[in-house]
Amino acid sequence: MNEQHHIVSYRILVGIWLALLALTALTVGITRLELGGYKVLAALTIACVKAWLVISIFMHMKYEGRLLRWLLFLTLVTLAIFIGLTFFDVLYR
Amino acid sequence: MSHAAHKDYAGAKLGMWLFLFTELLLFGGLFLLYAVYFKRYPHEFAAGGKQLDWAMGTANTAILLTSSLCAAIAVTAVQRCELRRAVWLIGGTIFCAAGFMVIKYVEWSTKIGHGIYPGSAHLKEGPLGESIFFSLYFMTTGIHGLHVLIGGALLAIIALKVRSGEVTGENYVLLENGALYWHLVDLIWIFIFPLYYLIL
Amino acid sequence: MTDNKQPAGSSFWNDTGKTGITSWIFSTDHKRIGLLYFYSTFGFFLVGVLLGLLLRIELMAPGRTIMGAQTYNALFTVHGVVMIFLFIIPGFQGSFGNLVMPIQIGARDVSFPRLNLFSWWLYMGGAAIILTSLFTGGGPPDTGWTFYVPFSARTGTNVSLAVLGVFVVGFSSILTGLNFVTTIHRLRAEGMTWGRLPLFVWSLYATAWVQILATPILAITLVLVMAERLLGTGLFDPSKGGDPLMYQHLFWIYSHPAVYIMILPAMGVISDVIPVFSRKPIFGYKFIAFSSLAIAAFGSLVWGHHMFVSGMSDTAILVFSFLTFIVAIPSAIKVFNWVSTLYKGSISLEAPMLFALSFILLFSIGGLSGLILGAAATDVHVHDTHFVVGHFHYVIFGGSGFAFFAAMHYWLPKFYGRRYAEKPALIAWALMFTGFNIMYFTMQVLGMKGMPRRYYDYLPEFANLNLLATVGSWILAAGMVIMLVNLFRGLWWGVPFEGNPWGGATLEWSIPTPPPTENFVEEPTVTHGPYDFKGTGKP
Amino acid sequence: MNPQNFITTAEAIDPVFMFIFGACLVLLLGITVAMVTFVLRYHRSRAPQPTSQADGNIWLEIVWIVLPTLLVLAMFFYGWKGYLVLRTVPLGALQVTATARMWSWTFSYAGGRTSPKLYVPVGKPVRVELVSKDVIHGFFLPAFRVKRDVVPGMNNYAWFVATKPGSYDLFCSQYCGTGHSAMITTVEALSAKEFEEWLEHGPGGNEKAEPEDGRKLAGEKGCLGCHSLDGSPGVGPTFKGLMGRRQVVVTKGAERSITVDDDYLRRSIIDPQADLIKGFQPIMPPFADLKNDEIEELVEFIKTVK
Ligand code: HEA
Ligand code: HEA
Ligand code: HEC
Ligand code: CUA
Ligand SMILES: [Cu+2]
Repeated sequence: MNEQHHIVSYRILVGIWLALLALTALTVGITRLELGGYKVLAALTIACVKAWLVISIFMHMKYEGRLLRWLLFLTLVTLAIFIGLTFFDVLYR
Repeated sequence: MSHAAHKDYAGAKLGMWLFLFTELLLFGGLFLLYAVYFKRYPHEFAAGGKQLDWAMGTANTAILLTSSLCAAIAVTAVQRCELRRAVWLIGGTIFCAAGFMVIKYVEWSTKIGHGIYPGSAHLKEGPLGESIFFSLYFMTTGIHGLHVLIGGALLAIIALKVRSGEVTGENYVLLENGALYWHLVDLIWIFIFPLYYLIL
Repeated sequence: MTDNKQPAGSSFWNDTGKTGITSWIFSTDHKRIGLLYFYSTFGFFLVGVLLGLLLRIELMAPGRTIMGAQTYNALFTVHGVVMIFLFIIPGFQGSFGNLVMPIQIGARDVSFPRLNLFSWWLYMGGAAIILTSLFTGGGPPDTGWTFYVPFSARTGTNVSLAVLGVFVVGFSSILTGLNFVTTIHRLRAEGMTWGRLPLFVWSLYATAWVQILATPILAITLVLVMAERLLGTGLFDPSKGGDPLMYQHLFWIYSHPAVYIMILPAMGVISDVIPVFSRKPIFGYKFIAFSSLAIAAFGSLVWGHHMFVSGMSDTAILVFSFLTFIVAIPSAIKVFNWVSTLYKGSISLEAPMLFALSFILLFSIGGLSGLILGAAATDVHVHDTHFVVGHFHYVIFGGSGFAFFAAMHYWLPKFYGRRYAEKPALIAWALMFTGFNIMYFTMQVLGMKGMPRRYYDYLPEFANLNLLATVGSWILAAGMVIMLVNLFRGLWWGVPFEGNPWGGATLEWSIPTPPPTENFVEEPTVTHGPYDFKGTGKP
Repeated sequence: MNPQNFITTAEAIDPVFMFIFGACLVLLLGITVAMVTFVLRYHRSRAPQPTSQADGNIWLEIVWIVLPTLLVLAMFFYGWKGYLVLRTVPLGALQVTATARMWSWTFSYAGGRTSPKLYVPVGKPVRVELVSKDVIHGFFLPAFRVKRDVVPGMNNYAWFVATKPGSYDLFCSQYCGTGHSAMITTVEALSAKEFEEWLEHGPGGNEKAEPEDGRKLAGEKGCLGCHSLDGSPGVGPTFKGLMGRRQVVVTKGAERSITVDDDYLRRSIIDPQADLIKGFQPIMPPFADLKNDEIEELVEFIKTVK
């Protein structure tokens, strides 16, 4: 099929790495503060951003076709549904 | 559509991604349990999390991120036909993996030394939620650790193949898939780290 | 599997010059792997069926008939585990999926032939572990195929090993699934658009997605059960803060979608067989194809209907009951379209068609009884009774099982180049159909009257019906023995089967019988749909 | 039929059964008739060639998607409505606690009375709290269409009302091990007066078993499900002549020979996995929740079986 592969430059990779380290530091910092429940939210949001960076650049998802992106989306939706429907039990028991 | 199965580059990558999806769901089951029990025992989970060493956790996060970087650069290097550099970079990844496992080992053994392990007498006396927290912690990090070992072994094999010329600038899907697997291991840790070490 | 029994001429049986046993068990040819899967899964089917027969004999009369309580418990556990994990889940994908799917899409093989072989080995490894668990440690597991905690965490029988075996088999199922998805995406021949895929391929595609997305949850659940037993993690143990219902959630998150792993390929077979024997294009191709995907998707949302009386929250029961009814719709679409395909066709009642038509009836009975189970009020009464046992034998055995038999009569001659005799096949079918209904319909009545399942002994008031059900099982058994003897005698020594006797329009009928290793001499270009019978068929 | 101002569980559930069965029957008949007609009418002997090549009809598809959807939604709705009745206990219900263990039931009443059978007054709703001592059991009353799992660590309940005096089956519906099928007892519905009498001092077992009545205890706790008293083989070794017998047991994987004495009996009851009798499967559940005097009673009783 499409045989031209995108090559990600070293500069971008290192840049992403630095960003990931910075985000890690940020998570640690934020969770040292007393934020109560928001801490969970903040920590998970940052984790999602980090995950997104890894997937799109390190794992080249940004340069893949639509199919893979859709399938990844499908997987995540499936997992979310599994967790979500279980919570209909857990929350209302 | 290509008919030659062994040269189907996109097919090989699709297969790998599908496999990664199954891994995501495998850990998804553990995260599901985490969510449920966190909802039930928020305070015990917070107390449990405080007993984990966040400095070690942070160090391990940094190490894994670095290993991921090495793996990603190795792919670029191979694409640019810089094979020797790629081998070195994979070596770097494996080195980081070893570092990760050493820190993990230290963490686990101190915990076990303190009498904290699934089914231990110490946990039986404590609150229920704490025992659940640590059981989940050991199961999750244990299975994750297993993945680190498998990923490391996989990458070692691939490094040998790069050296022997089986993986080249034209035919590097093996390395790319190995790196994908490694990134997944990193990805899982990105969530394990805040959930177990940092939350509350 | 000796080649000299095959018709002269070269085919995948002999055209590579390799015919020894190692050329089979290390072969990466999808047809050989398919036959390996067929013989291994079908072998386990026979084991399971014998156990089922023993169960029925024990239930023939109240009290101890031929075995004690513990033996009975072990037997139905092993019966369930063997049937579900070693026969019906790997069976369709592994045997007929492997045999015909690559040919139907015009491919030389699957995307990852070596992985395919590895899946079979994993399957055999898992099966070996499960078999080992029967004879070592504390003896065969006695938990039921559902392995519910806390019982499975405390029983002294060899649950850990059995669970490990199921884990390995599950891994094999995942690999098959991802192999098939990749194959169907990547290896379709020129002109084989999504709209021209045979419906069997569509159903395999949907099934493969269920395997990929649901099986990992089973894997982690089984690991946790092992940890519970070996390490005392207590994640499902209330005395350690765990929640036994979470086990049930995780188990059914996999195991409900798994029932669609069992039925979807069966529906695919039916969708392929019915048009061929009616000589008429399938009615509502798009709707049938789409409903396979819909079943796979909605089927992942309804697992809670196995837990209506467990103490799950009422809100969850509301949601799961609702979703359960939604998932019945795509099945209804399929049934209506199949029946409409018959209208104004030219129907020939050969063995594959008879099995396919009886599939529709038996699956409808089973599926409609599923509606009783899906409604919260009625499920409470019949949950964990023989009504449920009747329900799932109707859908699994009457559905998937009969479709498996249809596939055996339809496709195996293609791969052997010889065929069975028609008349004994019809007699066998009639006996099986009769015995089947006598046995399982009676079991549903028993359930309505309140006889709980997994009971080795029962009150005298259930005695007559149980005896009737047991007699039904013998009629079924008689039919099955005739069917198997006739089929396999035919495959090895029967009259030659060449060309396209059924008049199928899918690609597997366009290549020599039995197919050569390479499948296609040159890469095919597909110009018409899978049910376009014009220009094909018998004179 | 029922004078009270609530509907009974059976009255709530049965119409749902009728409705769904009825609808299913119609559908099944329709499909069968259509299939058989088509097969006969268009059999190749009568229709050598297909007379149509139709491959779909969007209107038909819409009809048979929409109509079944409406139908199943109705089923869902009735099913849910009926289920709500099972969950709403009428006011003034009698409280009983059902304790399930492998493999017996014990019912305890507010006054402290316990019984292996569930005695209830006719016409009065009964709310049963479900408590499990070990694994998951199921509380199943087919006559009242009531079922609820008995899950350790969870507070499940069920309610029902007996409208006629009589004896009704009570099953354990959730698989719980060897004695699962023996874990059955009955609901005894008595008239209000008889019930009061029974609650005070009627037949049918009393809370504090008579000291020498270890046999009854052995029955209640389910021992006799596995151990016979007359030497006949069972799931576990017979109690007959057990005391003083020389026995080969497996302790932590090593075989050794012991003589059965009081201590050994006690240990065997509390922690049966500690010494396993050769030739038997390690399936006896630990009875660690027995009270001390109950254990003594059982031991005394086993000694008397000669
Ligand atoms: C091949 C396997 C298979 C299939 C296909 C199904 C299909 C369905 N099943 Fe079944 N089920 C099992 C295998 C299967 N099941 C097993 C193994 C168990 C027991 C597990 C255990 O506990 O051991 C079980 C248990 C089970 C339960 C739990 C019972 C209990 O324990 O209390 C429920 C409850 O909702 C249920 C519902 C359904 C429904 C609604 C469908 C639907 O998908 C059915 C859809 C089909 C139809 C509806 C019929 C065809 C359509 C028509 C004839 C047209 C007209 C229809 C309408 C107008 C709707 N099943
Ligand atoms: C694919 C799935 C499948 C199939 C095909 C069957 C087939 C049969 N099952 Fe199945 N059964 C299950 C899956 C299946 N079962 C599952 C999942 C359970 C739940 C287990 C649990 O509770 O955990 C169960 C439980 C179950 C029970 C309930 C046990 C209980 O709750 O107490 C009973 C009881 O009657 C039973 C009976 C039978 C019988 C008589 C057959 C028969 O169909 C058998 C009839 C056929 C024959 C008898 C054929 C004889 C032919 C031969 C022997 C061939 C030999 C000849 C040659 C080699 C040439 N099964
Ligand atoms: C599952 C059925 C089962 C039940 C119920 C059961 N047991 Fe047992 N019992 C066994 C088995 C099997 C053995 C032998 C293996 C072992 O020691 O665990 C055994 C062993 C024993 C022994 C040792 C016997 C010997 O030969 O040395 C004693 C004493 C005993 N049980 C007492 C009891 C008492 C008292 C109860 C009821 C409170 C009871 N059992 C309930 C199955 C059961
Ligand atoms: Cu208690 Cu089944
Ligand atoms: Cu289900």
